[in-house]
Formats: sequence, structure tokens, C-alpha cells
Amino acid sequence: MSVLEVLVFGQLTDSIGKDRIHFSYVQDTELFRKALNESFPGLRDKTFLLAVNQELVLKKKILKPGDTLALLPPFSGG
Amino acid sequence: MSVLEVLVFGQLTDSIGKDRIHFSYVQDTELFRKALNESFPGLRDKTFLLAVNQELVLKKKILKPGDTLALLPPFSGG
Amino acid sequence: MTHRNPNNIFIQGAISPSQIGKDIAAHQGKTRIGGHSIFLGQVRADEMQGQTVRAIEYTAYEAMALDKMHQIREAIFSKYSLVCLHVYHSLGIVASGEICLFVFSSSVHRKDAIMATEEIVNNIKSSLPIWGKEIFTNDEYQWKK
Amino acid sequence: MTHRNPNNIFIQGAISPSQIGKDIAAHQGKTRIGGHSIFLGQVRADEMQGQTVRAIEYTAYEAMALDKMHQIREAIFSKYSLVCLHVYHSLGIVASGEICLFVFSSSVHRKDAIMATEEIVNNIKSSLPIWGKEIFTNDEYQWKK
Repeated sequence: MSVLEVLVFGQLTDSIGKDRIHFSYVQDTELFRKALNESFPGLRDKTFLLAVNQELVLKKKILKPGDTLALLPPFSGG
Repeated sequence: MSVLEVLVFGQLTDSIGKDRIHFSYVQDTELFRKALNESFPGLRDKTFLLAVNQELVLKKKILKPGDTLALLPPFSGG
Repeated sequence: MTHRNPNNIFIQGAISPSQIGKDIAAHQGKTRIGGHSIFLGQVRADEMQGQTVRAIEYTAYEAMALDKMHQIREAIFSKYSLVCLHVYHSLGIVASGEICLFVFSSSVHRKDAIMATEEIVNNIKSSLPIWGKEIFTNDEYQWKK
Repeated sequence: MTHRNPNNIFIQGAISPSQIGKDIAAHQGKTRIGGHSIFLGQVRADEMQGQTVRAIEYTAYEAMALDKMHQIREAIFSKYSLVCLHVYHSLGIVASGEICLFVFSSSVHRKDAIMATEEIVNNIKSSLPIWGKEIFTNDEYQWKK
């Protein structure tokens, strides 16, 4: 089964209720954002970046099955 | 007897051989520098500032009997 | 992405002042060093809506943060002449008044260490995937902005 | 902002790392503080003409230095929003590897402390009547430039 592993951080764990979810494979990060918003409507008004395999992704990126995505709300360390 | 107290610091203590000397009263800092160079010819090629009563003096300043002068070579603290 | 064995910057809970003193002492054998520049982040007991922050709970995307920190280190070492550089960030609960971030740069001449520490602190705040949850005295919380 | 009286910044001999740790710990009750910026000057074992510096002996025009330091403090407190500020400088012998200067600024937001510490260190070096005598391993010396 082709899946994407999705790690959830910060305030988004409140919106999603988990810190790790699995998503059916989609081809790129734009399709992923769309599917995510459909599953979790509460995310629509949240600001967050995506990382794919620990790399920030600022433009559309093609995904491979088994990729690890992360939902990163604004950082607040320090 | 009218005197000026003169405090000597840093490398100038090597040139003068003391860290405190007394000078006969002169009217201003330019006359003082002249008298100092006559008494200690080794100071002629040294760079140093004067302080009068703990205040740096960059221009000619009138002196009063009993003033405390200080010979301040370039600072090297820290 | 090659894994270059980045050091772990994370420690559980607050950073202890006595450990900071020991870390400073550990540099006395490095006699090329002329200046150390240290930044410490301390948790503030901010008041909001009648409540006071009693602690911050830190979480991080650890693997990504360590990889990013390694990149920051490499960039800083290529930009400034440093003898050494140490960074620690807390995870988990850090009470108000306790220390959550310790950045420690050392150089021959002071300017490098001072500029490096300031730049690293800015980079940590802007670029490391770390999140703080401000916990109030009544146990409610809000995510730090 | 209340200003403190001009403290004596001078201490005999080296500044001990464990005392620095204690000074940091003493700020944990000040829960308005969000950041501390610390600069430490350390005596380098510089090599010159085949000799190595084993210590620096510091002397100062103490009364003038304390007066000047008070002016620096006042200017810094009026320019930056600081919660507190501590400065220590050694007098007498400080061996290579030991700490001779400790500047410690604390503020609500990090920028003030960072900028204050840098400016104070620059002011101390340029404006305080303090002199260092570099003592070599063969007991000869030269005045620090």
C-alpha cells in the first residue's frame, strides 16, 4: 500500500488531534495540501510550511510513495 | 608650597620609574607638559593623554594648586 | 542529503547555570581563545489575560532541527574565525526563570565570537523547527508566537 | 528604570567560572528577563619573539575607571531597555586561559541585552583607564597594545 507518513507539530497537533498520521499517496505537495484540507477543514486558516524528508518545500514538489512529510507551523524556539 | 600631584600609569611607570610624582605648580596643562618633558626626556616620544582630577583633558586647561594630574598611555584593558 | 553526524543540541528540561559555569571552565585550557560570547534564553513569566506563564514546554522536529543546526554551524564557521561553538536547547518543560537556550562562541579576537553568537541565536529562532507551548498557572496553555 | 549606584567593577585576580554560574543562577528569580548576553575576556597565551604569554598583570586608575564606568552604565541604561547589567574586570595577575572581563546584560527581549553587551565591551576597551602587562614564561614583559 502506497502511503505518505505525515508528522504534525506545534499547534497543529491541536487541530489534528494527533502528532502522526498516514495519508494515501498523492503525486505532489499541492495535491497533498488539498487532500489534507479536505480531511481536516480546521487547517484551512492555519499557516504552516511543509517539509518532505526533512527538507522545507516552498514550491510544488513531486512526491514518492513512502516519503515523510511534516506540517510545520511558525517556529517558536529559543 | 604649591604642588601638582602626578599619577603615572602603564608603560610610563617604566619611563619615569615611579607611579606617583610631585611637580611644582604651573598655570596650565601646556606648561605642565613642557616641564614634564624637561624632567623626563624619555617621555618625548611617548603617546599619552592627561587627566586632571580624573577628567580627560584634550585641550589646554588652567590648573589650580593641588590638582591631581594623571599620565595615561593608551588603554589596554579587557 | 548526507548525514554528517550532527551533534545533538537538545537536552531534557532546563539548562543549569552550574553546568554553564563548568562549560566555561572547560575552555580554560584553550589558550588561543581571547573572548567568549554567550547568549542565554530564559523563560519569562509573561502575563496574558490575567494569567501568568509558569513554564514553556518545548517540542521539536528533532532530526530536521539537528540537520539544520549542522548547516548553520557550517555556515558560521566559514563566515567567522571561531575556536569553538556550542549550542544547547531545551526540550520538555522549562519553568519561568529557567534557561532554555545556551549559545557559546569562542574566538581569538572578540568580534568573531560576538557576531557569531548573535547570528546563531537569530538563526535558531527563525530556522529551527522547535515550538514552545506557554503553560499558565491555571494549566491552560497557548502556543508561543 | 531605577539606576544602581556605581559598583566596584574590580576584583583581584581571575574571575572564576563557578562564580559566573552562580551569578547566572541568581537571575532566575527575575522572571521578566527573556535573554542574557554575556561577554568573557580570556587571557591568551600569545607567542611573540619566541616567548609565550603566561599571564597579564592589570593595573588601573581605579577612581577614574569607576567614574567612567558609571557614565557608561547611565548611557547604556538610557539607550537600551535592560533589566540588569553587571561588569567585572580583573586587577593584578590573571594567568593565560583565565577570565579577566565579565560583562552580563539582561533584558526582556534579546536584542537589548545583545547590543548593550557589545557596546559596553567596546566602551570598556576604549574608555576605561586600565593597562595590561603581558608577562612571558621567562618573566620578561611587554605592555599590552
